[in-house]
Amino acid sequence: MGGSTMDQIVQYIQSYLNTRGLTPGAAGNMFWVLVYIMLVFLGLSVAVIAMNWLERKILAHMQVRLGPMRVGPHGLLQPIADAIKLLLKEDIMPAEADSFVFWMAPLIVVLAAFTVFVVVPFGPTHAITDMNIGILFMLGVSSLSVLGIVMAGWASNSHYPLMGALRSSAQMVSYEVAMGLAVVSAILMTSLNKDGTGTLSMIGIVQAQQAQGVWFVFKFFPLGLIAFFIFAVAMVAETNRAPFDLAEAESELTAGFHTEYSGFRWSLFFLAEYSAMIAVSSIAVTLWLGGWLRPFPNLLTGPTWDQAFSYIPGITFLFFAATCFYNTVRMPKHPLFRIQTIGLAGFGVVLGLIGLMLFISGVSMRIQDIFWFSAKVAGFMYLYIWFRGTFPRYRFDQLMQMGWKVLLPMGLGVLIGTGGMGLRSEIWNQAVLPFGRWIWSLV
Amino acid sequence: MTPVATPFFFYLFAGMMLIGGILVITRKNPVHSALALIVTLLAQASIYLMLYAPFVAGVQIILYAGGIMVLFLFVIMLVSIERSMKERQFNSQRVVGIIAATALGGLFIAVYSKGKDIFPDHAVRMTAAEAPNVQSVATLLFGPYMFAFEIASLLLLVAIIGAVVMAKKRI
Amino acid sequence: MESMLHITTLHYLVLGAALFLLGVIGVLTRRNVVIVLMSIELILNAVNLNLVAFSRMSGGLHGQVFAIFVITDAAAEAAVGLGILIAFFRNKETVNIDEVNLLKW
Amino acid sequence: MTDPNTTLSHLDLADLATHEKPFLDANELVINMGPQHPATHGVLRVILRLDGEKVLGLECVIGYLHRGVEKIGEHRTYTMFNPYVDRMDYVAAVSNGLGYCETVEKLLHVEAPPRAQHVRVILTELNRIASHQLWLGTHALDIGAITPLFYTFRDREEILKIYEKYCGARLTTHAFRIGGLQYETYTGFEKEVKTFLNFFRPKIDEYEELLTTNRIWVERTKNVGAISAEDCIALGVTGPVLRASGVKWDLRKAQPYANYKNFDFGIPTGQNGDTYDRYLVRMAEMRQSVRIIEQAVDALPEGPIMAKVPKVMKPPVGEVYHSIEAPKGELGYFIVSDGSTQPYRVRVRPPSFVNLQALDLMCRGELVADVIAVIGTLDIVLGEVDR
Repeated sequence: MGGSTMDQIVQYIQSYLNTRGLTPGAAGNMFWVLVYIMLVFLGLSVAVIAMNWLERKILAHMQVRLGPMRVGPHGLLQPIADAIKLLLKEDIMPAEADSFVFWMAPLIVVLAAFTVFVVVPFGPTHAITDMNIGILFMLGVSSLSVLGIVMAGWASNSHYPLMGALRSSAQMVSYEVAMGLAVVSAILMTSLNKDGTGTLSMIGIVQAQQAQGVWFVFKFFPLGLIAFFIFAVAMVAETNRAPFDLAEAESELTAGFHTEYSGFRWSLFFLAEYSAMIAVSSIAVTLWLGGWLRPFPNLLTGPTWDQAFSYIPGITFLFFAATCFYNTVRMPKHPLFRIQTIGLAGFGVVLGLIGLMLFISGVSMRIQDIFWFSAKVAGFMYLYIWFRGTFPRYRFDQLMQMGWKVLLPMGLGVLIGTGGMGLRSEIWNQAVLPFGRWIWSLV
Repeated sequence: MTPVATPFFFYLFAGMMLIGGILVITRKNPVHSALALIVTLLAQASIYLMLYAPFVAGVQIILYAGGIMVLFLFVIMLVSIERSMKERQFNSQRVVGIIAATALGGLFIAVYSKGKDIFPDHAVRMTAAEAPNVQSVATLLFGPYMFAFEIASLLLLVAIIGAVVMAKKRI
Repeated sequence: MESMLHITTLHYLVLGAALFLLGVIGVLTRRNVVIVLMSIELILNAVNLNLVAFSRMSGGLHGQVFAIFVITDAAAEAAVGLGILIAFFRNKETVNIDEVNLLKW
Repeated sequence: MTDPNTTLSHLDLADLATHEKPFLDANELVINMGPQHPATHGVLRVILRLDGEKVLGLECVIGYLHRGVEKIGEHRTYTMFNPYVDRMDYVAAVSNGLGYCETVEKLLHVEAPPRAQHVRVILTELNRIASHQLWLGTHALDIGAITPLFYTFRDREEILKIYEKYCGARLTTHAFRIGGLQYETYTGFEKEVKTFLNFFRPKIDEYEELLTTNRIWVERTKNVGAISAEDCIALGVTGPVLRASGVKWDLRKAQPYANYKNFDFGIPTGQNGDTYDRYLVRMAEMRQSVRIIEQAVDALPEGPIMAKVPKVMKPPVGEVYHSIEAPKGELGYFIVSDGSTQPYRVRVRPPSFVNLQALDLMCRGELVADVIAVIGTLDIVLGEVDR
């Protein structure tokens, strides 16, 4: 009996592998759903840690300094040291705070930030699930994080957090409108096929780009580009990052809504901020930059090009490994640096092995989608850091003006323009030509 | 993509909704009430999903939980709630109100127990709702209900203007 | 017990009725305007639940479309209601609904 | 929202009671900014009365850094007091020393030799650049641009290196002595200063590239904290703040001291008196300082560096007021001598303290974020405000 149960379980697990082209959620296979959730969670945590280190290093190099150099070679272990520090720190709760709400707020923010990854498509089958309302779900759940921020600000029972929360909620609610309009114009583009039905499903959107043979950012040039620009601005505002970081404007409100938070709870906010950044970047990548599609999927077709592009992930990792080895050689030749040098070399070896693994044809075919998706998201992450290094901060009224008086009309215009371009033959045949004929008949 | 363990999730979300609803009307602090209402709304969104109405569920989350409730919280923070929290929470007609509500509840029970046979006895029918929900809703919304849709947009415009006129100090 | 495990339309209707009652009790008994407005939201949600359940029962999507209209209406109601609340609070410095009696004869 | 008044002391409550409260406006919010706040440049405490985010009025509470510098002056000899003045405006210590030394020299009726005068001008103008750099970095940081801070600190380091080589100290230099200089310039001083000038000139363009045409920077600073020339004069505001309002008043030209009259330089002015103009004026001042230093280095005369000053200074009975153009405005010293070795009274007219009085006027009707910008643009140093 036990053996047959075992067999059933194994069969259940294997049954998913036979369903080609379905996400585990769509196939309804609980085991693989859990595996995917674990993988996404793990990948996201690694991404946040890497992002933490990269932001410090890149920002530091933009600002003519070195950034973390002490913990591990080139500060590679700094995020881990920070995490340990934050976990060990005292968790302070203000005496007059509303303890339950204070306790709940970071959880809600983190939950909202992580839940959106349920529908993010890292590949045609590499998503936890594919929902009919995918993009709506993403926007909806990410808009829930504003609740956590408001709760945090209110529960702290202090003026600066309250003002930060009010600013933040007003900002997020108003930029959601512009964001939504930009998203709608991209969704409208998905409906430009033979049967005329679009889709809200994240996977469907990427497949529509594949079918139409163009990334939506280049579609109806420059309409797609403008919509993308609106979204790119709104998403920076949505995640409260510079130059829209008024909610946590250090010089004005000390730290905004999380002024009173410390230790682990604070680190939850930090985690949520970074995963929200990754989440909105994923939306942008999915909607406009072709999601998991490699560059030029329609132009450079054929097995040769497929083969060539499948080498790129491996080459990238080998390049990282080579960078590590180069810096290993450049390390100071002092006994005190011996451990760091060995560590850096070890890191390089690990990266190199990953790179070599990616050359195995089976692996490279499976990993490609994820690689291209992550590479595009990484580009957005660099953009975030770049913004932070370059721009001063907007003032609140200017921010609102930008949202309501610039982005919103632009979004409406793009939406109308996209609709008009999509229906241009119908408009020409059914409105302009008859009207012209009518005028002609009058003459 | 059929729902799994329907009874379990139904009772779970129904319980969340009812507990949330009770908390909404009993809490002293409006912020707590608002949070309880959010729990209710999210649980209701899940129930919409079980009823094969994903688009309504999405709208519920994005509009209700993400929009209207933020507005509520915003206003609660603008008005000072300190004083109202110290005051009596229920008004003088509370007894009459509860009696009236109980009578209404009795009416509901009577109607539902008399007429339970007209509802399908077992699990609800599988229907065309399995088809892509968003597209079908859109076809209805921009087809037969076009006029209602436009009226709704007009209503929203009126509401925007009304809210601005009401809340602005000097126009 | 059997009827407990088969979720029928009636279950949803009873849930909706219960939510409706909670909303009615809130509207009738609370003094805080904010909570009264939230109770109205509860009532609207109860109606929505019924609409969607009926739509599921009948197999069409008309109920869902109506639910969307109701949500739109709720948004408009909340905006205007909260606007009135702010105007009221600015004039009287209270959120007590019993003191909204200027038009009372 | 808790009662806003609970955060204030009884002193502030009494003060606030005198303010007229708008009729039935429940939205007034009093918040306390500082003394521990990242944007108040030290220990300034500002009590803001807000309507939403709009500033109805504000009050500065100062004195958290009071050390009694003026009183200390009465118990030290003239020579011993010299290092103390460095501790007032610690980012422009050299200017403070120049003002004090020249005041005492005026009292003693001595004049420093020309070489000393030239070196003084070089060091003081370098100090002006350093002070403006620090202002630029922190001001930009307050407005949210974090990068200029590191650029300015990188370049300010070069100036501090020159100071360190000249007198051994970087910040509180004590570079000058009454009657001249204690140290002859080190070998290669002129060359290093010139190297610095050549290094620094493109750096100003770099700062300007980051900010001057940056849309957000312009939006954040234009028409923010504007103050008219009349108001400036009525409040006694001096320095770049006054010049940005369009008044061409610079003590280096108006009442030439040291040997500024030998140098050719312009006085940059603005028109609107807003934060952006003050930014432009200070940037232009850095360029002018470079010009002055260049001329001074080229014309550096040979000769003694110290005038004949008695070992024990006993100035004649009398009083003297002398002021110089410090980076932040008019820095004046009023010294009363009773003929003994110690001054009878030392009174300092610090530019930061006087300029700070304009904060309330400049911030009314602006938003909270602008208060930060205005505090930054006033370029206050709390060591000087509180003394």
